[in-house]
Amino acid sequence: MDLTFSESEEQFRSEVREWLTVNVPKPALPSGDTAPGFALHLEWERKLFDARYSVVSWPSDLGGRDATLWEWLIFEEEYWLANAPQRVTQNGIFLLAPTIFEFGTAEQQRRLLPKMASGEHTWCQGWSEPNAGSDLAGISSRAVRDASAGGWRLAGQKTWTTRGAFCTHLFGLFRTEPEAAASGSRPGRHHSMTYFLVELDQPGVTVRGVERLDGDLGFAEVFFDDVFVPDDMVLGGVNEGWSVAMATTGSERGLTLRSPGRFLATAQRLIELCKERIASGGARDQAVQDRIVQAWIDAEAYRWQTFGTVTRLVDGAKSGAESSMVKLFWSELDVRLQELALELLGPHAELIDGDFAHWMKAYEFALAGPIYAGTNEIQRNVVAERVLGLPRK
Amino acid sequence: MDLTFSESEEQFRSEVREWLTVNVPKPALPSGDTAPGFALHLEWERKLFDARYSVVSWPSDLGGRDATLWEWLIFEEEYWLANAPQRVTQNGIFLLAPTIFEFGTAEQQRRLLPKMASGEHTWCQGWSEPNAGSDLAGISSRAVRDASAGGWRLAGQKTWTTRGAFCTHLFGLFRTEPEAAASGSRPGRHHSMTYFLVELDQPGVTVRGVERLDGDLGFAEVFFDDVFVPDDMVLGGVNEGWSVAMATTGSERGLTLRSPGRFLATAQRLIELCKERIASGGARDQAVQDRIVQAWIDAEAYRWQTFGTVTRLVDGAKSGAESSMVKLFWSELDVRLQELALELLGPHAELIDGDFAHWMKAYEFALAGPIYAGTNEIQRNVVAERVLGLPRK
Amino acid sequence: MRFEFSQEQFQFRDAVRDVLAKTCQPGDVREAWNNQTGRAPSAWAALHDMGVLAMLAPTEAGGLGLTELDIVLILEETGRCALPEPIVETALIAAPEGWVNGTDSASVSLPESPFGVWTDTCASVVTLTADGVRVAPRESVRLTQRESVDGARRLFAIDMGSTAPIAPVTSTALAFRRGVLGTSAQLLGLADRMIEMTVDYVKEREQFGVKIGTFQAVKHHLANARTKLEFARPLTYRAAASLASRDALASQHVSMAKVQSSDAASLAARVALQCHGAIGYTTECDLHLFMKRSWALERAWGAANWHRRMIAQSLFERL
Amino acid sequence: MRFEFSQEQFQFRDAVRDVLAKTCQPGDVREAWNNQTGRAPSAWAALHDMGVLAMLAPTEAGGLGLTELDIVLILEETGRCALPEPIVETALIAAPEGWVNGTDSASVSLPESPFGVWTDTCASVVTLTADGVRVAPRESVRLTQRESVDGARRLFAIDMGSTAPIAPVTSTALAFRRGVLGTSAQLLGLADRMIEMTVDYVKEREQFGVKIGTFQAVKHHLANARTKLEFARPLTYRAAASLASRDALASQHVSMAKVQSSDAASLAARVALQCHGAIGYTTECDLHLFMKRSWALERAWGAANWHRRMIAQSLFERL
Repeated sequence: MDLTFSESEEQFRSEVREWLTVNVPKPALPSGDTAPGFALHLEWERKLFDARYSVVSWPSDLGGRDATLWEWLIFEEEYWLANAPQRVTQNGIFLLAPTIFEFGTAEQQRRLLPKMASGEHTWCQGWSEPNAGSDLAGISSRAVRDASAGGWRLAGQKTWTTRGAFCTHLFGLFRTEPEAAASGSRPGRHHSMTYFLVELDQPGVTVRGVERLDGDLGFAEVFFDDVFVPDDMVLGGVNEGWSVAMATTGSERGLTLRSPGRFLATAQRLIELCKERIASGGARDQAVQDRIVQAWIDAEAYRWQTFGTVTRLVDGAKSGAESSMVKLFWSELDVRLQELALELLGPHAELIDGDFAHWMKAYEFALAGPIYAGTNEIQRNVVAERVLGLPRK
Repeated sequence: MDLTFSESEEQFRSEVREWLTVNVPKPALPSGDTAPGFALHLEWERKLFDARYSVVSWPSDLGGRDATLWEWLIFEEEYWLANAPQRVTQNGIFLLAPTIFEFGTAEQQRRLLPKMASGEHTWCQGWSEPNAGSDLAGISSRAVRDASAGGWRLAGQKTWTTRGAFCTHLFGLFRTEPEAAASGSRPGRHHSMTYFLVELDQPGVTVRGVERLDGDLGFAEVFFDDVFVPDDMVLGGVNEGWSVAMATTGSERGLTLRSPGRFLATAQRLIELCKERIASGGARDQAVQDRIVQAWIDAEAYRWQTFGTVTRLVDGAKSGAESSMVKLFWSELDVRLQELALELLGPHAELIDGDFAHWMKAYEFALAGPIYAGTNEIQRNVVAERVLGLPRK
Repeated sequence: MRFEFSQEQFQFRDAVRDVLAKTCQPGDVREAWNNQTGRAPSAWAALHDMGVLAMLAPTEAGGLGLTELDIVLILEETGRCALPEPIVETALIAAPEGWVNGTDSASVSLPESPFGVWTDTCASVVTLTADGVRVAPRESVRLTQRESVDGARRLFAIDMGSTAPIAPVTSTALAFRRGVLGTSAQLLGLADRMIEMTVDYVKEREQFGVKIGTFQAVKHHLANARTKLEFARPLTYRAAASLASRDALASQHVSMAKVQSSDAASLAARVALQCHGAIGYTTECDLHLFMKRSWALERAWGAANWHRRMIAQSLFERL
Repeated sequence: MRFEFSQEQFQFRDAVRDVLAKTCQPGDVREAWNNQTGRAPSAWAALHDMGVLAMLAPTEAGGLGLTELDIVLILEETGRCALPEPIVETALIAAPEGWVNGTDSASVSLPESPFGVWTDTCASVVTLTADGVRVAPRESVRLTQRESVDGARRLFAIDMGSTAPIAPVTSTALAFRRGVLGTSAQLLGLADRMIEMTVDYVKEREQFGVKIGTFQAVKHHLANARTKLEFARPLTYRAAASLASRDALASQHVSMAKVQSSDAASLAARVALQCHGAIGYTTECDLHLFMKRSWALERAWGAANWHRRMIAQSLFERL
């Protein structure tokens, strides 16, 4: 066991910190889930890319720095501590990219990844449908082979597509053998889908923004009416979409989506908020302080649990169903952190203007955590069945 | 709405309080779940009976005072505030007696109830079996008709029988049409049982005490080997045991088993414990104080929720599935109350000798609350299905 | 002892519920998010016509001379429909004291709830401070608008200028208790509505080939929320009775009511959102109208923590 | 950065686990409830033979000269089997300082943990106080027995008489941190064992015609307990490393470890009992041996609340 970072890692941390200190926009950018905010965030993404900070862990020829997992964690810690902008590119770089690295051809990687790194292509996720949320295998959007054109024709509807109203591309699952699903047999449901990469700016695609809880158009419904996708935009094999997608949902729950740095930074800010409230005449509240301490301990626990996971990944282990525990933990921690801030703010918590407005917005954002990427109820089933070995039925 | 007690009710409260002040044993009796303790508790029960306080709500010709439900609640509040002994007769007077009042013949009432009131007969409950706990309909102990002897012959085993090692009688369910159950059909499972009242001191009955969590022989396994029960000890109709028993489990969860007075008194004592700890040099802990306040509010909430229920019962309403919410609430409140005491005691919490020993014992006792009388998981199902109307399957 | 409302009280409650079901539908609340006032004028007019606004005003002033106990169920109904109107401030606080009458409305602010709501369209502005109650016509007061997460709640910081107190500290105390009571009652209605909406939803929504209401996890979430509400209601009703009878412990009783109803609404909102899933996370779903009102009211007039601390003072500090 | 134990550390842990699986079975713990010492002598002898007791003692004193990081997994194992022996006090506190050696054992008391355990059969008695460490042979000390809910924990109030401190306050601090660390590690083992026992049970127990482990409520209880444990372990291992490297923040790190492992064991115990139902509520079921040890250790060496308050002081009080 060695709990120190190497000299080069510390060097990397210093460089990142210095760059962020100079470059992080002040005041903070407006929400990236509005059209003008999204545009400002893309400028920021371009700036990150130009400094080779947009995808540090990728190979340098694809826009990254070949950073190790440790360096990636360090980058994330510094990024969130610096209060840098949310990543509007995150569904591409954190969810799709690992899948392309695993299942994409070399040609696809060269064609798609650099533009993702630079923000020229922005990717949204096309998983859920109106009748297939937690039950992802219940999707009915379909793709029909068009051999003469060398591709597929998509039809159907995706929903709750994060930033779908602003992104250039969508990745998602479509049924390629509808009759297998109609038969209702479980294997049929899972083995008749294909993973497609779809350009959104083309005939047949209709995108309708949907207001999220916080009033931003953070969601979209995406309708497909005879939309063409060429063969080279199929990721993994035809009819193998389910296993390809499962690799992505693994990332979503696991390491990449919500790194510990995010919660460590929030816990820090919560401690500062508490001190400020006291300094400006508020009563010291031992009970709230104790709960803030607990949230801070939990953020530290998440950090060290991740360090253990990364050590094992570096040793060559695969991540498994444990990632469901990680998702349960950070999503509930996030809600607790934001709730504590609202508690400190008392009657000022409801304000969405002024100095404290970001806390309510962050609370609304945090409330999505226990729902998306597989509800926490589903995650608990996974932990019980796959980590503890309890019987399914 | 009228939130005052009448003059005669206040008069009753004063009389009860006065009598308890003079008569409650000091120091407190030892646990009633040991043989010598049980004997001392029976003396106390006799004293209550002689003063006509053992079953205040019963008709006076059966040993009671014809007390109203309001007077009964007042009695309970005073009883627990006075720190009077646990009622070792409770399973008889609170669980069986309401069933006898509802389903028993006039002859059975006259024959059985006065001896229950005086403590001459003490009753334990024979519901659970090794393979039928939460799933009460899964019992397999059986009764076979012996027409020539004018009764039934019992065989099988009951378990987790509270105070079974000390009681004179058992009430319980036995299968009277075993083939209906074996067929496995759900109606069959529920409609082939009969409710029997069994004298334990007779050939064929074997009682084995089982240590509870706190080390007392509070449970028993009761084995029946060709045990005779005469016809006049069948309660309700033959094969109608399930609906008769459901009336009893209703009482168990509802009004009678755990009256609010018990938790109000515990909350009071918790506040006093907290003050004592501070007075004897302990630090004031706002966080723990807040949680004690919450527990006290919850006890008050239970009191007023009960007042509402009693008002409606007096108006002629029947108690329904709401009783499952009551059981959920008091059983979890009880655990919280005792946990808070242990938290105040810190490293002294583990002691089972000395001044604080009763708190650990009470904690162990409270831990049974979410398990018995239908686990809280089952109660939540009941609330969801019968109060909220969610679908069973 | 009789802890239940009278038939008349229930009947009036039902009549108000019927009227609000027509005049304050979710569409009307959405309308309040977008119109210039944040309010629902036809609901307000209907409440006035039914005499609700004047229920607590003395009969000599043309009121009905009724008590907190008579109005508490009505206020619960205004929570159930997320009524975007200053009903608590008007019917429970200002009208009984004669600070407003007719269809006029009042806005109230105080240290624990520093922003007035709908102040710009109220006739009277009331502030509760440690040295007494100040009342002023809206025109004489300087308002600074603030924005609430609940788009129907038009918030204003209030500058009363040099207005002197018109009522003593005892009036501050009574007004405060009434405000806490009314807010508690609204939170009960909100909690009940969110549970009801969610029950309806999980009975219809299917995933994995079954209604999601058949999953034990969903059942248990909702059972917990319903149980919490079951043990919040009685303390609010009891607090209403204590205020009506000017019970010496009324202050403690309203604090208990606010603690319990805030926590019940908070849990109901969490459970409702979680059981609705992503659908509840959009503003197209009505849930958010009720959830955001809850978030605001849980913390208005003293959050649960604040009231627990008040009770702790009486239970612990005076050793 | 490498946050994982070495192969050697895992192998030694496995070897100790195997030995304890033979010498400290539930039957041995039950035996300790009933024998005259509360202890499990063959397990103790085995641990001595394996060198565990001397792991942290300096090599010049015949020890192995290892660190807290080398022993923390071993201590977790002693929790897993509810070992009724003063292993934390002996191997982690007294042996490294030379206050005991060989198979001799030590008993330790301090303000946050005022009773010694198994003191009457220990060679040395240690007290940690604000002015330093006192050490005395058992014979010179007056003991008053107290009774613990955990029948294997023979508790004693200790009167050291006029013994003077033999080691300075810095030693008190180190001994305290080691005691907290060791107790945290034992709590992890206890939590793990209770979850494991319960998983085994719910896979076998049938009600309503199915294994109760198929019920979502049971699954979710156990998933919550397992998740809590997952995020307790790393903080204990990190605290061990901090002690081993004499990190300046080691005190905070051991406090974090104790908070998290106490809460994890507390939840595991509640969940285990609830999922066992009435069967777990009898002393015939082994669960109670582990549950009662947890109840004691959660509050020994500073309960979670106490340690949270310590951390709060460093995070908040120094504004």
